[in-house]
This record gives sequence, C-alpha cells and structure tokens, in this order.
Amino acid sequence: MSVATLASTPDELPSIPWLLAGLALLAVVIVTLAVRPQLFISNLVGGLVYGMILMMIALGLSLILGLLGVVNFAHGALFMLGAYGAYQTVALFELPFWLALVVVPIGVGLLGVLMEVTVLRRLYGEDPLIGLLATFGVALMLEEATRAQWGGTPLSFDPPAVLRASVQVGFLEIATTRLFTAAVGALVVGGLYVLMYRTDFGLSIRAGLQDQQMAEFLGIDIPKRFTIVFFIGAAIAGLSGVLRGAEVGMDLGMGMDFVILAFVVIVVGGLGSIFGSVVSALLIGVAVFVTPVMLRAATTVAGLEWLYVSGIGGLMPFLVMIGVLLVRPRGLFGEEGLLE
Amino acid sequence: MSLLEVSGLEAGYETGQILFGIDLAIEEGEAVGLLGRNGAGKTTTMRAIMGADLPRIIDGSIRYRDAELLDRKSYDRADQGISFVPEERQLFPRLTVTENVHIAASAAEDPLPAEEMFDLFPELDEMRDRHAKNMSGGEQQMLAIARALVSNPDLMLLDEPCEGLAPQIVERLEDVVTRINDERGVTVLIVEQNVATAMAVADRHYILDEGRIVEEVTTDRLREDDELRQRHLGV
Amino acid sequence: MTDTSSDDATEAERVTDDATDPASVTGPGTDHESLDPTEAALGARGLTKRFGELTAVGGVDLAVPEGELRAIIGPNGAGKTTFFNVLTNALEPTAGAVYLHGEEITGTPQYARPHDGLVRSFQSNQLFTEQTVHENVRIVAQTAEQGAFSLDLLGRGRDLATERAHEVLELTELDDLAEETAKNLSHGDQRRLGIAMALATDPSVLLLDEPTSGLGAVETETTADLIEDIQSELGLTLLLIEHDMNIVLSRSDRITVLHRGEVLTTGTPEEIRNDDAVQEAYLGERDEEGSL
Amino acid sequence: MSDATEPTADGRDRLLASISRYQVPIGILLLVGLLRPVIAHDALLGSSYIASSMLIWMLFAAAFNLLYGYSGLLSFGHAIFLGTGIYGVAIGLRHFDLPYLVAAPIGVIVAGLIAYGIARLIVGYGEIYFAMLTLAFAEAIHFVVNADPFGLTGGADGLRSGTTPGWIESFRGQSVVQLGGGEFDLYYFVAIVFVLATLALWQIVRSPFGRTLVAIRDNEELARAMGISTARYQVWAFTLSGIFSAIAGTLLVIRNSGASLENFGMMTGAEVILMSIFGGMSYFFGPIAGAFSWFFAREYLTNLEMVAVPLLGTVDVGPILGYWRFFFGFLFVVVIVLSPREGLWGFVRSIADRVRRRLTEVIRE
Repeated sequence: MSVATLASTPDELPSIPWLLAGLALLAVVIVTLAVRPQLFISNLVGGLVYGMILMMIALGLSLILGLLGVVNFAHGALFMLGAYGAYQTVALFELPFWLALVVVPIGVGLLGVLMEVTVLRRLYGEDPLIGLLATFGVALMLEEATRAQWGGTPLSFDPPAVLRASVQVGFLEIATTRLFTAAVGALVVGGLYVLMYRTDFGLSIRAGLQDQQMAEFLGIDIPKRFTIVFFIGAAIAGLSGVLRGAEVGMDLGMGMDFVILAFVVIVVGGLGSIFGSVVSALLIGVAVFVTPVMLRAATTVAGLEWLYVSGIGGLMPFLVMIGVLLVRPRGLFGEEGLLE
Repeated sequence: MSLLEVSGLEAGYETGQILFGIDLAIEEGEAVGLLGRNGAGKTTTMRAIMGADLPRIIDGSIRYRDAELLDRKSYDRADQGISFVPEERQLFPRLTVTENVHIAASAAEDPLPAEEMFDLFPELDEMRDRHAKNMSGGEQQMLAIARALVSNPDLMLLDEPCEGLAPQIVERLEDVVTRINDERGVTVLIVEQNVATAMAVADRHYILDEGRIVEEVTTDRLREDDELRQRHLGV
Repeated sequence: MTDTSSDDATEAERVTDDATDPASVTGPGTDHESLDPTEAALGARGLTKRFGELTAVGGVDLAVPEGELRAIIGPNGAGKTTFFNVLTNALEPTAGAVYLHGEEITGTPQYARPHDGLVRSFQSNQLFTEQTVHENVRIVAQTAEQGAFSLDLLGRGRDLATERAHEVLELTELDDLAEETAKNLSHGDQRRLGIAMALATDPSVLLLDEPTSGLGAVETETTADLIEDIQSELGLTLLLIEHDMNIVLSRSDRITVLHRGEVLTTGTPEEIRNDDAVQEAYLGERDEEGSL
Repeated sequence: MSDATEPTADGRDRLLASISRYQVPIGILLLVGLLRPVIAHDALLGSSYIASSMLIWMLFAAAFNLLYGYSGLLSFGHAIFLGTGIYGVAIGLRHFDLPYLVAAPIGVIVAGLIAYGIARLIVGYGEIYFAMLTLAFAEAIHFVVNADPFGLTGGADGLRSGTTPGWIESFRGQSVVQLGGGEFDLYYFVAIVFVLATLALWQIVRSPFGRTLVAIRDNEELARAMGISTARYQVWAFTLSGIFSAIAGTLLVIRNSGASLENFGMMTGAEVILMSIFGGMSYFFGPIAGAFSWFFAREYLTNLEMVAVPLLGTVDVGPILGYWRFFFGFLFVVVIVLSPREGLWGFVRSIADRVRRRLTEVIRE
C-alpha cells in the first residue's frame, strides 16, 4: 500500500475535492468578513493568542516527549500550578504581577525537576506507557493538592493596569493582555529555537534525542542535560499558566484540558517537529475561535440557521486531528518512525 | 602499568551471560586486535569497556591508567580519553557532518581542530552540511572515525569499522587507523570479523571464543598458522 | 485479497521500472542462477531496499528451487537480514518483486506470508517470553489452522493446535521442556524454540537467520543436524543465513554470496570455495602488499 | 500430573486440578456471595449501600483490563463506552419509551460500533499515540454530549427523570427490583449480570483469541512474522472491551438513577485506570481488587473523622482524608514505579504463596 505512496510525488497538484474545499473555505471567510468583519478579526486575534498558549505548552510537552520518550501528563498540572501560583502571588500576597511572571515559572520549573528526579528517572528505558501512567498519577496528586490549597471553585486575579487596558489597532480594539501573551509566546519560541539550534547545549540535546547512548559515549552527561530540559519545559508551562491566569482566570480542570489539547497539537503538527507544533497550535487556536463565527455567518446568509452547532469551537481541535490523521497519519510535518 | 587492563570480566544480557572471564591488557601506544566468531562476545567486551547500559556487568574489573572504570558512567570514561567507534557506527542521523564532529569536540577537554579531520578525510570536507543519514556506508564510517578522533583520545575502541565496505575503502580505513596509531600515538583496540584488516592494523591479537580469551597471538603467528585461524575464526 | 495484492504488484513493478532496471543492477555473478524466479520455490527479482541514500539491498535476483538448502553468506552489513526482512515484508521493499511457487506475493502484508507457506526465524531470540514452550508453539499452530485472524472465543480450534504443537515439539526435541516458561530456557533451547515456532506454521519455504549464532561448537553441529533432518523429513525449501563456514560449506546445496547488498555470486560449495572474488570480498585472504 | 499411582491421590489431584482450573469462576461466585454481607459488617463499612456500585465498577475495571492487561493497549477513553451504555439506556427510556431490555442492548451495540470505529482509526499507531488518541476521542465525545445534540443528552444537566425502568422501586436510597410479584434488592440483579459478564470475559481471556492477544502483547513483531494479523486482534480487543464496559454502564444507569455528564468525563476514564493498575493488571482479579480498594478507601476514609495516634492523642483527620484521592494517587505512583504490572493483587498473591509454602512445610513436619 505504501508502495503506492512512494510512487506519488510530493509536489503533486491538489486534487479536485481539495480545491473545492479550499474554495468553499475561502468563500465562507469572505462572507464572514462581509457580514461581521469586526467579530471575525477580533476572534482571529483571540485565536492566535489562544494558539500561542497552546504552542508554549505543546513545545514543553514535545521537548520532554522527544527526549525521554514520555508523554508528561503532569505537564498540564504544571501549567495549572503556574496560574494558581500567580493567583497566590498577586491576589493573596499582594505582590506585583511582574514578580509572579518571573518567580512562578522558576518555582514550577523546580517542581518539575523534583518530579523528574524522584519519579521519571526511575522509569528511563521502561515501557513508555509506564512513564505516561506515572506522570498521570502525579498529575492527579497535583490536582488534588491544588484543590486542598485553593479550593475547587474557579478563581481569578486582577492583572496590572497596563494589561487591563486595550490598544486601538485600526478599527479594532485589542486587549493588551492578549498582545502581551502573543509577545511572550513569540519570545519563547524564538528563544527555544536559538537554544536548540544555535548553541552547543542545543546540539547536545538534539544528539541525545537521536541516540542517547552514543551521546554519552562522546562524553556528554545526558541525564544532567535532561534535567535541565525538564526544568525549561516545566518553566514554560508555568509561564503560560501565569499568562492564561491573567487573561481568563483558573480552575482545576484547566491542566487536563490543556495537556490533551497540547497533545492534539503535537499529533497534528507531527511528532518531533518544533515548526509543526507552532503551525498546528496557531491553526488549532484560530480554528477554535473563528469556526463558530464563520459557521454562524454562513448559516445566517444561507438561511440555514438550524445548521449552526453551538459549541463547535471546542470540538475543532479534535475534528482537525481526526481529519489530519486520516489524510496524513504522521501529522503535518512528522518524520517517519519517530517514537513508535 | 598497562593503559587498559581487563580482568575476570563477566557480563551478559537479560537473555544470558555472554562473557565468562575476559582477561586482557593493552600497553600505551599499542594496536591490539580482538578476534573471534560471531557471538563470541567481541562487541559485548567493547561495550562493557565503554560502559554502555547493556551488557550488565556480573563480575571482574576494568582498570584504565590504574583506576577502576566499572563504577563510572560512560561519559566519565569518555572524559578520561577513551573514544569509541561502535558497530553500526551510531552517527546522529539528523545532524550534519559538521555537527557530528563538532558535538564530539565540544564535549572534549582538549579537542583537535575539526579542520584536521577534514584534512584527514577530504571526502567529508565536500559534504559538511549533509545529514549523516544521507551518506554512504563508507562515508559514514569515516565520519564515525573522525568523530571519535576529534576528541583527541588516548585510547580508541573500534568495533568492526570495515564491515560491509568496499575493498578500496577498507584499505583507506586501515591506513588511517594505522596512522592514528603510529603518528599520533593513540592506543587502538580493534574488533574485526575481517582477519586481514585486523592483521593490517594490529600487532597483537586476542582470540575470543564463547566468552573467553582462548588465544593471544602476534600478527605473524596468526598469518602463518592456518590451523589456528581455521579452528577459532572459521577462515 | 487477491485483488489488492495484484494491484500492489503492478504498482511495485512500475516503481521498479522507474527506479532501477533490474537487469542492469544485478551483479556479475548472477548468471549462476539459471532458474527463472517465477519458476522457483522462492524467487526474487530486482529486490531493493533503501534507507534514505543507503542501499541495504540493491537489486537482488534469487531463485531457489524446490527442496534446496541454500545458504546466504556475506560479511556483516552485507544486507542479509535486511534481505530476509524484505522477502517477508517485515520491511517494505523499495523496488522489486518476490515470488513464492511461481506466484507473485510482493504486496501482501507480512502476516499473510506464513499462510502462503513462507516463514522466517529471527537472528536474536524472539519469543513470547512469558508463556510456556508449548504455548509458544501452540499459538503459532493455531494461527496456521485458523488463519491470520479468528475470533475463536469458545476454543474450538484448541485441540487440533495442541496436537500439532506436540508434534512440532517432538520433531525439534523440545517435548521435555514443553511446560517451561520460554524466558527461562537456555540460549540454545531458545534458538531451537524459534525454529519450532517457524515449523508450526507448516511452511513450504523456511528462512533461518543465523540459527547457530551464540551457540558453542557442539551445539552448532547438533542444530545443523536438526535442520538437515527437518528439511529431509518435511521436504522443505530452506534459505539459511549462516556465519559458520564449516556448516555452510558442508551442508548447503548451493551458496549465494551477498556483498554490500548485491549478489556477488551463487554456486555450489566447491565453486564458492574456489571463487577468487569471494575469497577477496568475504574471506579476506588477499595479498598482504595491497593492504599495508 | 496424570500418571499418579494411587487412585485416592489421583482423585484428590484431579479435584485440586479442577479447582485450580476453575479458580476464576469459583472466585467470582464467592465474591458475589460474600461482598455484600462482608462490607456490611460493623468492622468494615457497616453498610451494604455501595456493594452494587462496587460490582459495577469491578466489571468496568475487568473490561478495561481485557484491553490493557491482556493486549497491552492503554485507553484513557473508556468513559466513552461506560457513558454510551448509560446514555443508551437513559435516552431509550426517556425519549423513546423503550423497555430496558431493548434500550440496554442498543446502548451496548452502539458502544461496540463506536469502539470498532475508533480502533480501526488509531490501532496502527504506537502505544503512547494510541493512549493519547483515545483520550482525545473521549474529550471530543464529552464535548458532543455536553452540547446536547437534538435535545437528546440534556447537556450539562444529564438525564434524570424518566430514566428508571418501571420494575425498579427506589426508596431511601435503596433500589429494589420488582419482578412477578416478588421483589429483591438491586444488588442481586447486578450480581447476576456481573457473574455472566465476568465469566464471559474470563472465557475470552482463556480462549485461543485471548491467548493470541497475550502473545501479541509479548512480542508484536514476532506475532506478525508468525502469521497473526495483529491489528485486527487489537481492534477486536478494543471492541470487546468497549462492549463489556457498556454493559457495566447499563447497570450503572439504574444504580445512579440516571445519566450525568461526568460519566463521559475525563475523570471516569482516569479512575478505571487507577483502579485497574493499582489492583494489578497482570491478573484477572487484579482490577477487581483495585475497584474494591478504591471504593472501600473512599467510603472508609471519608467517614473517618478522628484517629487515635499514640503519644499525640486523637487527631482530627477528617479534613486531610477528604483529599483521599491525593493519597490514592501517591500509592498509585508508588505501585507504578516499583512493580507496574503486579499491583495489590500481585502483592496479596505473593503473601498467599508464602503462607501456603510455610503451611505445607509445617504439615510435612
């Protein structure tokens, strides 16, 4: 069967159904722009920001996945702790948000290191499912501990005044939290890229990803580097938690919700591809926010309002994933044979 | 004092013990061959010296410059000046030639200039930005040797560096290894299925059978004694 | 099933044409193979496997007549195991075709091969480690009886398979160990169990990947005897990857030498022993001047 | 074993052999008979209230373990099937006035179809992929149920009224089955289904099909080389596991008097994993023991207010034990790190083995 796939060339022209689907999508976008321009654009921005958060979580998750072969289920819990940590700092200790922005990710990163050293280290080389289950147990413990400490009801805190304002861009008003989140997200991606592709440290990590034993034969202390990477991944999760908490608040379910979404992002983008994760996170973020608007506009214009499905936005990541899996089993930019 | 001294080494995998007491000693500056049939335990010995996760060590000792290596991690062993060209080469497939060399240099205390490697293997110079997975077997082997050499080691372990390569490339590699040993004074321990290569590179050989050293011979004796070769090596 | 496989076959042939002309790839020694692959018990034409730029198996032609014991030799890394992998479709060939008793089976899935009569053993001990020796063989026998998939929840096929498993264990002299857990067997017994499991599929063509690796001299001979006995008793066609030259030269009907993924030559043990190219490429007995 | 010399010894051996051969059915019957009276004892919970919930979750866990324990595939999405069983009955009774005996099989069949479809789509991926993809599907289906399509599922409110079959009478939290004039506790209805379903699961596990699953789990590559169509076996393992999970769901809907959204929730799928692995996935009774300890711990610990600690006097532990999940999670992680496949049941068995060995020694002397 894949003999046939081998024969097909990548620069093949898109087939008729794909062309039609693309044209239909374009038509819907135009209709939506005509009917509700402001809502469309503002949801587009909202989607991109949401995508940035997804992207940061997914990057940390995929870094650890690639390195240790473990889907770190507790990654979502670390994200959640970032948000609650910010709440503790800002609302309870009444310290500045900017302090939380620096201190909380470091604290979450250290917690991640603790987890790596006490639990995950014992599971290197084991069946990857065991690592998945162990981190899953840790995630539940963290969640329960959070419930004990901060209670089960959703919380929020007031971000500093700068972030409560909004900026006028053309006819559009964008909340500064969103701009700030987008900026931080871009910085994180850029920083990770530089670290991974422009430094010796990153080179050794990439080598360790491809052949850990050989990297150690060359004199590289891979376990130590893994711990550092774990810190970085956990800290990024904590940072995104702080940002998310500032924008929309926090609850106990956010950890699990986002770790699942981050995994969907990785699957759609293709395992092991930083670029793939970035693209798919933004794609999914936009899909979540924009689809309802487009669907509403299209059904209104066509007079088929019964076709409108409420809550379609939240379903989009999964629809995108199923679609991608059916068409490109390895994700958009996945490499063959990685982690299977 | 030998540079490397292995005594009573017993090791194995989950499926069973492979080594049943290996004793060997290598002096500084020597080039020594480790020969034997398939499954005799040659690769297992090499991996044990290098401190790989597997095999499990059951008993014995590995002393390097008179210090015990067994309780050291493999990256510590590399730091002490041991480098390894494993069977199957184990290049980093999605790193470029330059990166493969650079990573070894960056991990070493006193590396050789990468340019020297490219002088040694002009073929590699022409494909600096190529990913290792896209190279031919011979080019990969050159890169594996360059990667091991760039860290400026005192002891170099080579596990079947010539397997599956064309005769003229085998000759190139034999020549390079000989020069590394003669000109740079790097001590060499080489595992070879190809007895001719082992004889071309090394002066002295240990012959392994069923996890034990059964014979220690000079190259001359090995060349002359057909019966010996036939008995232990099947050639 | 037949429909899809023939589709795949044509697809594969087209790839072959695009990629390499089989006639031009084949090495100089291939005229030793007088039989057409489609008329052999097991045949291959232009079989190729590439990993990226690396050609592990490059356009191999092969035709093993019914009932022959054919040895495949070659230095490490010559592509012998990869060749087995593409023959059994554990790895999908990049190009080329595989024939079994005259029928092309190139595109059929890996699990379908044993049901067609082509089965292989593994170089390292691959077993269902947690189960008993008997259970290991019985599961394979049951698969042979019931097909690649069977939702047999009531155990109707169990007795037949049990009987067959006993027969195979007797044949391979493992019956005393039938209730032992596979992972507790000695290395040699594990190797034998691997062969027993392959036999339980009731094959017509058996591929053995270094059945004596890791065995001592005595065990090696016993295993070789066993293989010969089994072959004559069951009338199998046998393809054997083997490092031990004594065994190869004394037991095989003909020998195919692989070198860097290509067939260097094929011939009787006598011919191979006297072939200079083989001596140079494989046995390494060449002039000392050239190498020093 | 078969060539015993003395006829009496032969008879005893045969009895022992058949006991060991049928220890699972015997165990199941013992379990069903003893569970209710034992936990009602004052030294334990002092109430039989949760006995039927325990049985239902035991069935769910055993069904889950058909997949993970015997085929090595981990599913985070088994809430899908439990939930489909629950909602199948609830929707059938409430919206279509179907009798329970029609609605329940429909729910089970639908769950089987969903399982088959999902498995076909994802069974070829690696283990981690598979696990995470089941979770993604569970989230997606949770989402759909929450959206209340066509007013069928009741969204976040779930379905309560009109979902109890007519032959169930509930008062003061006890459910009673009324059948042909007589009446008996719901526990016995659940027990009958439980026995039938677990016996069927046991038969699956020991059938040629089940043995092949274990072989695939052991060595997938070898299985394929020996002619086993591994993907199809795994698809069917997933489907059967889904079907039996749905059977548990058709019971749970009666026990809980209705369907709630959280039946499809992430935590439902998570709990069955925790129970099964904590109990010990290598054994048929492992997950069953795990479900028992989960419910027992929950009831026992949350009812515990004061604990007498030597030197410290009584300590008010109520507030801490309210977060019993934290401690269960901790124990779970310990089990995973120490012996991922053995669990509680493996521990119990090793102790039992030691006692038996000690006893035979004593008897011999």
